[in-house]
Amino acid sequence: MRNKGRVLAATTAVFALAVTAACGTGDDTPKPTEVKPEFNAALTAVFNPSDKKGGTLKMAISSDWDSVDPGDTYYGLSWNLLRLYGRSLVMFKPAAGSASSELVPDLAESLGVPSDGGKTWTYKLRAGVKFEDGTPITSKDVKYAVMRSMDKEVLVNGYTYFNDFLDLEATYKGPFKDKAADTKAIETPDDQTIVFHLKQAFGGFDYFAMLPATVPVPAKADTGVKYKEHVVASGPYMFDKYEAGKGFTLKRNPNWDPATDPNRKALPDAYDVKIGLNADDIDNQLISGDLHVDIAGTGVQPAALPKVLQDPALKAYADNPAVARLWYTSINPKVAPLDNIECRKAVMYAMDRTSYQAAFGGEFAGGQIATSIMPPQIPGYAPTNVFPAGADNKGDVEKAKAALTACGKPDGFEVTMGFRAERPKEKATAEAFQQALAKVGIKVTIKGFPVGDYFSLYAGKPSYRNSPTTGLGLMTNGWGADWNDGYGFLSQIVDSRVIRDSGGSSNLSVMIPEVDQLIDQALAETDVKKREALWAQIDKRVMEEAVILPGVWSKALTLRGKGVTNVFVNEAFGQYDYLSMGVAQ
Amino acid sequence: MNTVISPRQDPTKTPFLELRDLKIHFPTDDGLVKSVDGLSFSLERGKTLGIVGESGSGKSVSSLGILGIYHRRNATMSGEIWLDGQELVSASQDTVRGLRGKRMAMIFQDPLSAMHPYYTVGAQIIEAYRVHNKVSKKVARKHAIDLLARVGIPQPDKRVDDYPHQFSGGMRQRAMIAMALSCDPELLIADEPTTALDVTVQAQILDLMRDLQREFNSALIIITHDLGVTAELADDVLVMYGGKCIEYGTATEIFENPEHPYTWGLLGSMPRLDQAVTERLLPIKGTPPSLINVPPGCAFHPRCAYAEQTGGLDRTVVPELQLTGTSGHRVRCHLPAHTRQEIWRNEIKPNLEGVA
Amino acid sequence: MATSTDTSAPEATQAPVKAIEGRSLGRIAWTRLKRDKAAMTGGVVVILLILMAVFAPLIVGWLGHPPNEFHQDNTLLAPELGGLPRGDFLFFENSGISGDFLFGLEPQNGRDLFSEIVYGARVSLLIAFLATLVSVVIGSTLGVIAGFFGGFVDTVISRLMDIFLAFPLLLFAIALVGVLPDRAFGLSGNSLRIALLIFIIGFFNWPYMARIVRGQTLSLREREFVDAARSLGARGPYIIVKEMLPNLVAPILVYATLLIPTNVLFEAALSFLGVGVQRQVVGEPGVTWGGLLADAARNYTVPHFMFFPGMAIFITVLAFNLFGDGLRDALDPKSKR
Amino acid sequence: MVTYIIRRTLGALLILFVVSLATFLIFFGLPRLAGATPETFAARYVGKTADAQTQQMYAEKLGFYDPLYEQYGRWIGAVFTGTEYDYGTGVEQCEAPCFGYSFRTNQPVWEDLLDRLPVTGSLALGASIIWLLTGVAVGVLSALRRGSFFDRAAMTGALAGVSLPPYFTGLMFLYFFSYKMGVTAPGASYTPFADDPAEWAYNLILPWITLALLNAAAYARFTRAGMLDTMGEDFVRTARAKGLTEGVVVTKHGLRAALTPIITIFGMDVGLLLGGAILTESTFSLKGLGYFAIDAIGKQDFPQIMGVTMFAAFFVVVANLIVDLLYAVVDPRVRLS
Repeated sequence: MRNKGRVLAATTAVFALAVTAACGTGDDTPKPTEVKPEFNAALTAVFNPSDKKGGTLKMAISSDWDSVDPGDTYYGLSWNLLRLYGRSLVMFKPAAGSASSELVPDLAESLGVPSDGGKTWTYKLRAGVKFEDGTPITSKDVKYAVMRSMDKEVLVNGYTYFNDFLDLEATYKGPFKDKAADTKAIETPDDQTIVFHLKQAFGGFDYFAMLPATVPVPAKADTGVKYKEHVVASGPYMFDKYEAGKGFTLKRNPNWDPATDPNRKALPDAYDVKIGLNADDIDNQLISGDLHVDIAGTGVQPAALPKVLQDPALKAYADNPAVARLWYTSINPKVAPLDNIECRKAVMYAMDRTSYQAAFGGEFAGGQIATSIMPPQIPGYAPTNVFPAGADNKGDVEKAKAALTACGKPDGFEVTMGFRAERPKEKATAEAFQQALAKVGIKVTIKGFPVGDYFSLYAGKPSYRNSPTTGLGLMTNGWGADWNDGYGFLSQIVDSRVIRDSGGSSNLSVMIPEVDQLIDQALAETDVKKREALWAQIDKRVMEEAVILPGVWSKALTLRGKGVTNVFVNEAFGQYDYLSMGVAQ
Repeated sequence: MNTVISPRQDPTKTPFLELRDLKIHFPTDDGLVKSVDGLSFSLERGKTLGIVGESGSGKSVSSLGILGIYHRRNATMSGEIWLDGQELVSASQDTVRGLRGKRMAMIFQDPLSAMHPYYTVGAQIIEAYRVHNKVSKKVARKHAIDLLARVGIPQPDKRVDDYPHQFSGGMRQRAMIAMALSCDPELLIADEPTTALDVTVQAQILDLMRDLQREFNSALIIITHDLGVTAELADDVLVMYGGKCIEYGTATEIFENPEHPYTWGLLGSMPRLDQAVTERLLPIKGTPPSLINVPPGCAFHPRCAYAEQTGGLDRTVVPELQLTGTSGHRVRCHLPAHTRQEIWRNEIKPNLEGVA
Repeated sequence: MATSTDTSAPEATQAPVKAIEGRSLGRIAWTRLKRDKAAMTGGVVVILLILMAVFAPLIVGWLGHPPNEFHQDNTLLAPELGGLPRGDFLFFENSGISGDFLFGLEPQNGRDLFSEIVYGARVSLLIAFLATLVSVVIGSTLGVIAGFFGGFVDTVISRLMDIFLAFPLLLFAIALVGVLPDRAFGLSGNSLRIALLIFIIGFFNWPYMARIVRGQTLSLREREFVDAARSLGARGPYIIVKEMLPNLVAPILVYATLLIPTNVLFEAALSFLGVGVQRQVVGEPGVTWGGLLADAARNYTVPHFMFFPGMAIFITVLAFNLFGDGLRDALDPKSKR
Repeated sequence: MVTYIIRRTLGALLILFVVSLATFLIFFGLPRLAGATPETFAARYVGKTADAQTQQMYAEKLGFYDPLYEQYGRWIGAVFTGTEYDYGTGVEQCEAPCFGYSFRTNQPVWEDLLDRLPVTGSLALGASIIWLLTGVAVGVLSALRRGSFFDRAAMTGALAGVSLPPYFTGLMFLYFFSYKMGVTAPGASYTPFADDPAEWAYNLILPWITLALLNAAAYARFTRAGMLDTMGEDFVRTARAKGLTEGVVVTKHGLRAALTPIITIFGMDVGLLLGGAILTESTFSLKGLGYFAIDAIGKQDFPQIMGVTMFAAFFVVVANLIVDLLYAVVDPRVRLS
């Protein structure tokens, strides 16, 4: 029955609704009020708002993400999803449009209270919040959660913000090495209060408090890397079944009290998450209504793309959200002749931006042609275009040639470009570079590297990328904001101090002392407006150095599952807000 | 076309087996292979016919033709085969199949390859019996054991469950004979029954076949390249060369008064126990003809030492199989009868018998 | 069975017989081969493919566009469809097939698929031929040694073959290409990659060749002329080179011809899995049919993109198979199947 | 018999040992020669943000500083005697056969492999049944009607079948049956048979047919050749001379003998397939052992690579053994000694 429904629906979307209603899974009976679907209807507003509880929300993804352990995950989709079962101190407001950029207290009563000029941050926990087993959540559970997440030897995935900013003792080992380990960098004067002490002032600490690492973990339930097999819930849902790499189900957490949680609607009775479905199959199931959400949130596959774009009935169920992610190319100033800024400028001018966009799948699936580093949805974004690539964005050959002459290489030069071999879009990008730069005589040799080794061994390792023999002048790269703010987006890719000889850094080409200084300035700045202006200035300064060639600001063509209520895109994640969706009853 | 029948056949009676101008041709990529090209003979029950010739002379093909193993799809057959008043060439395949194994059976050369390696000897005999006799497996098995005993296999109740490869060469041939005899056939064709065996075993098998033929009163055709075997068993002898009969007569006639140079050659290469090896073998020069490119005229002329004496006929005209003498002896040769007889008497015979 | 004539008899002197036997094995084989329409068709296609590879620049200059050139004009590609080519041809929807682009365009970058197919023949055939050569050299050397000397040597080589056949070869090939250094043996970039692919493909196929040659050698070893040579005091190497090798040429030739299509498929599979030759330098097309198919796999809704590279592989492999089968039948009529 | 099995088992273990050693050297030794250090190995498994110190600690934890033979010894020791695994807050006993824990996901490799086995097993089962039945049937009919229109059509088709790369046919199937007609699943999301047999088959039908097509063609050729050989055997002539009906002659005598080598090849093919059908699984994104292997190699997850290679080699070796034992059952002439 289900297959027939799916197949038919996939073929003709017009019939899809009727078929799904007729032979769907039974729990989506006809809706009392039809909401007319429209393209981008969930982009800035809530589509099909509802407060009806019940039903099972069905989600799927084609490949697994790092972990469901809040202390060991670095995927946006995972941060989006884990809010169902975990509560961090602070969260982005689950609201449509730009309202979602606002931080609101979650486990904490209010946003952090800075003292000591921004070096100390204090949070008070809400009263009456309990774990799934009924144990009250205390500030010690939060402290333990942060401490364990800092042990990168066991929980390898994720960020090192706390490691880098907390004023940790030199001898601090972490709870896995030493069960009795403790630090004065985090204090818990009472069960409701938690105090963070930083090495340096940091105005944006609330963003850290938003990180899933602050989701409380009861120390006695912690099983290290195996904790993901049974995460202890603090949110409205708890794990029912968990099968590594295959999926899990969530059911209601009886010890979650809505009175303590103003942000969560908790509409469905259960969530069914399937991992490892075929990506094209997921698209088809979304179209037919067998599935509600593609958790990946990266948009439909190339197979479904033309279908969705051409068919108005299908397109009405699609949104085209922007993701705070930049696909770009690092121009390495340590490799001759790119050590000469004029030669770098030649690359900037010569590159055909439309073919960059095409490589990523065009306007809808790829994104908008980027003219600077920070995506527009980051607060403080100021439109700039330091190196306009001609009127039609297809490259400015005249200016490029002029730059080449200024560089002393009027006939061009040879350069090697690295990319991640398993990523077809980056491969296409590298080929686009070959094409575009050949027009001005720059001969590009492209070289694919394994994804797993790209940053650790090749492009990310200075000794490799800067070597005269193996040097990589151009390197494809991509960066998504950890959160939508200048620091969250820029710090890891423009601060020269994150570059390590051991490799692994995402900053491959930006080494500007002035920028490092500006970053320090921005960090200490507590005034939001001034801080945002500083980040914009940094963006422009890096662009002027011609060490980053921005490609596209990412967009995705995503499908809203049929029979889903209360859908909207959460700008903080650039995905549908998984916390707020419900199932039509 | 005159009928060619056995010298001992009463022309007024219908013979038990009679072939009339049998032709078996195989179309191949390289041309038409005329394996059997107009063969005629007859045979009565209780009598033995020896068909002699080198490999590729068409002797095996003719016997398989009698059994009806060739059919329209892989060969063109013409002529007539009469078995006890029934014509087989024009009969339906199913009719012939019903006769095969039941009224006419065959003993093959090299029993190791002729028996299925995956089935026990017993199973293969039982299968042969049960095709034509609706009996239970148990009865058939007993019959198989009896047969094995009759052909002289010790402990037949045990050996019946052995596989062919577990038998010795002679035993396998006995088992093969047992299989052929399973339905008491009236016509038994043995194709080189002793070639693969060593001399002492050969003699045993030949004795066995003679005994069995007497017992069953069947007509027996022995196909061999070895005139010695024929001498032991046959009443009549038919010599084949290039798909045709070139000499046909009673065994006595063929051995005493052979008239075809090829037959002389065969006699010359016949091993005799009373002569030393180097002396007794007078091999025929050259190789048997290709059945696609049969030499024009007399097929034997390229190898014939007397070809010049035919006045050129040897290369142009195919000689007829003509009666010679009075005892139904027939020869296919351009040489005048008296010349042949003279050569035999004066040149060949002394050479074969004398101590040179 | 009915045609069996004993051709090894030494006294064959008569004229008609001699006429048949006098022809050399090669002549007979050629006569048979000429009659085999399928094999001849295969052979002609093989020759055409080789010509296509050799004269790729000419053909592309005449009928196509430079193989790496992008054609991203909005008149050719539809940005509103995510960069699919405009224009249908027969069942090839969104192919952009036209007189200008015979096989249509690649989605997104608009490269001329015809040119890529033509150039793809170069890599495919080069690797297939040379890898076969490697297999033949290793395989027949070890095969002859194993078959001729027998005993301990044979056991060791046969075991080695067993072990090789137990390996998940594709995995190893992928792994080996993966740890490829930037430059080695004075080669770098694609030349090094091609050399490595030739070596890997050739190296992993030798046991099949060795098995056949070993079997042939074993049976030859028992033949009279080898005994004769040996009784005349000839030594191992002499017998191998002078007596055995001429008799091994036919089977080696046949199986080498049949190994070529296998290697075409192997190379295409590696390229399909993303470890084949890459497009590295502008003007040096590193395009492969398998690589095109891998790209097409992500765009399987535009059939022309997978159809043409797939057919190129198919036709090449089929042509070699037809020719190889015919050659085998011609050289060894007994194995006619 | 018993000594034979023991001897063969020891031989199989030796082969597995050599395969494991070769795998280890290719994935661990070769990169070392190419300049990789313990830290660079570790860098693959720690997060992007890890500093040099973390890399060192991780390299220490995974034992990358130990000499290669020690690392190999540890690996093989774990396979036979199990090992302990420190997951942060405690130690878990990993029972033999322990293939260790993935460096990336920390999942026990053995469990991962057992997880993937049903996927590949389902693929192999369905496909092998299809290709065996169709291949043998077509081969037998072709042999019996040698030279007929059916024979020529079937053999041309079979030659085409073996010349088609499975990823090409797979993609074309996906385009027509899934995308255009919507009658099959797009790619394969595996559903366990026990959960929903219809869904299981629905998802696997295209991979089955793709894989079966290739092999059915090869089997048709084998079977036809085998049948032609056996139908020309003396024992078939004997069977006819007994007066058996043609049906009995063909099936009981001809086919019985012709099937024996087919069974051998079939056993080997299924063994090989159980290690993962890399190309078919990649084409349909079917997450079986082949896909797992490619993924493991791409991510350089050493314990997974070792595990899946050994798994694959194990199936080949076992299939080999079973085939030989089976041969002795089928063919009474074969003695195991």
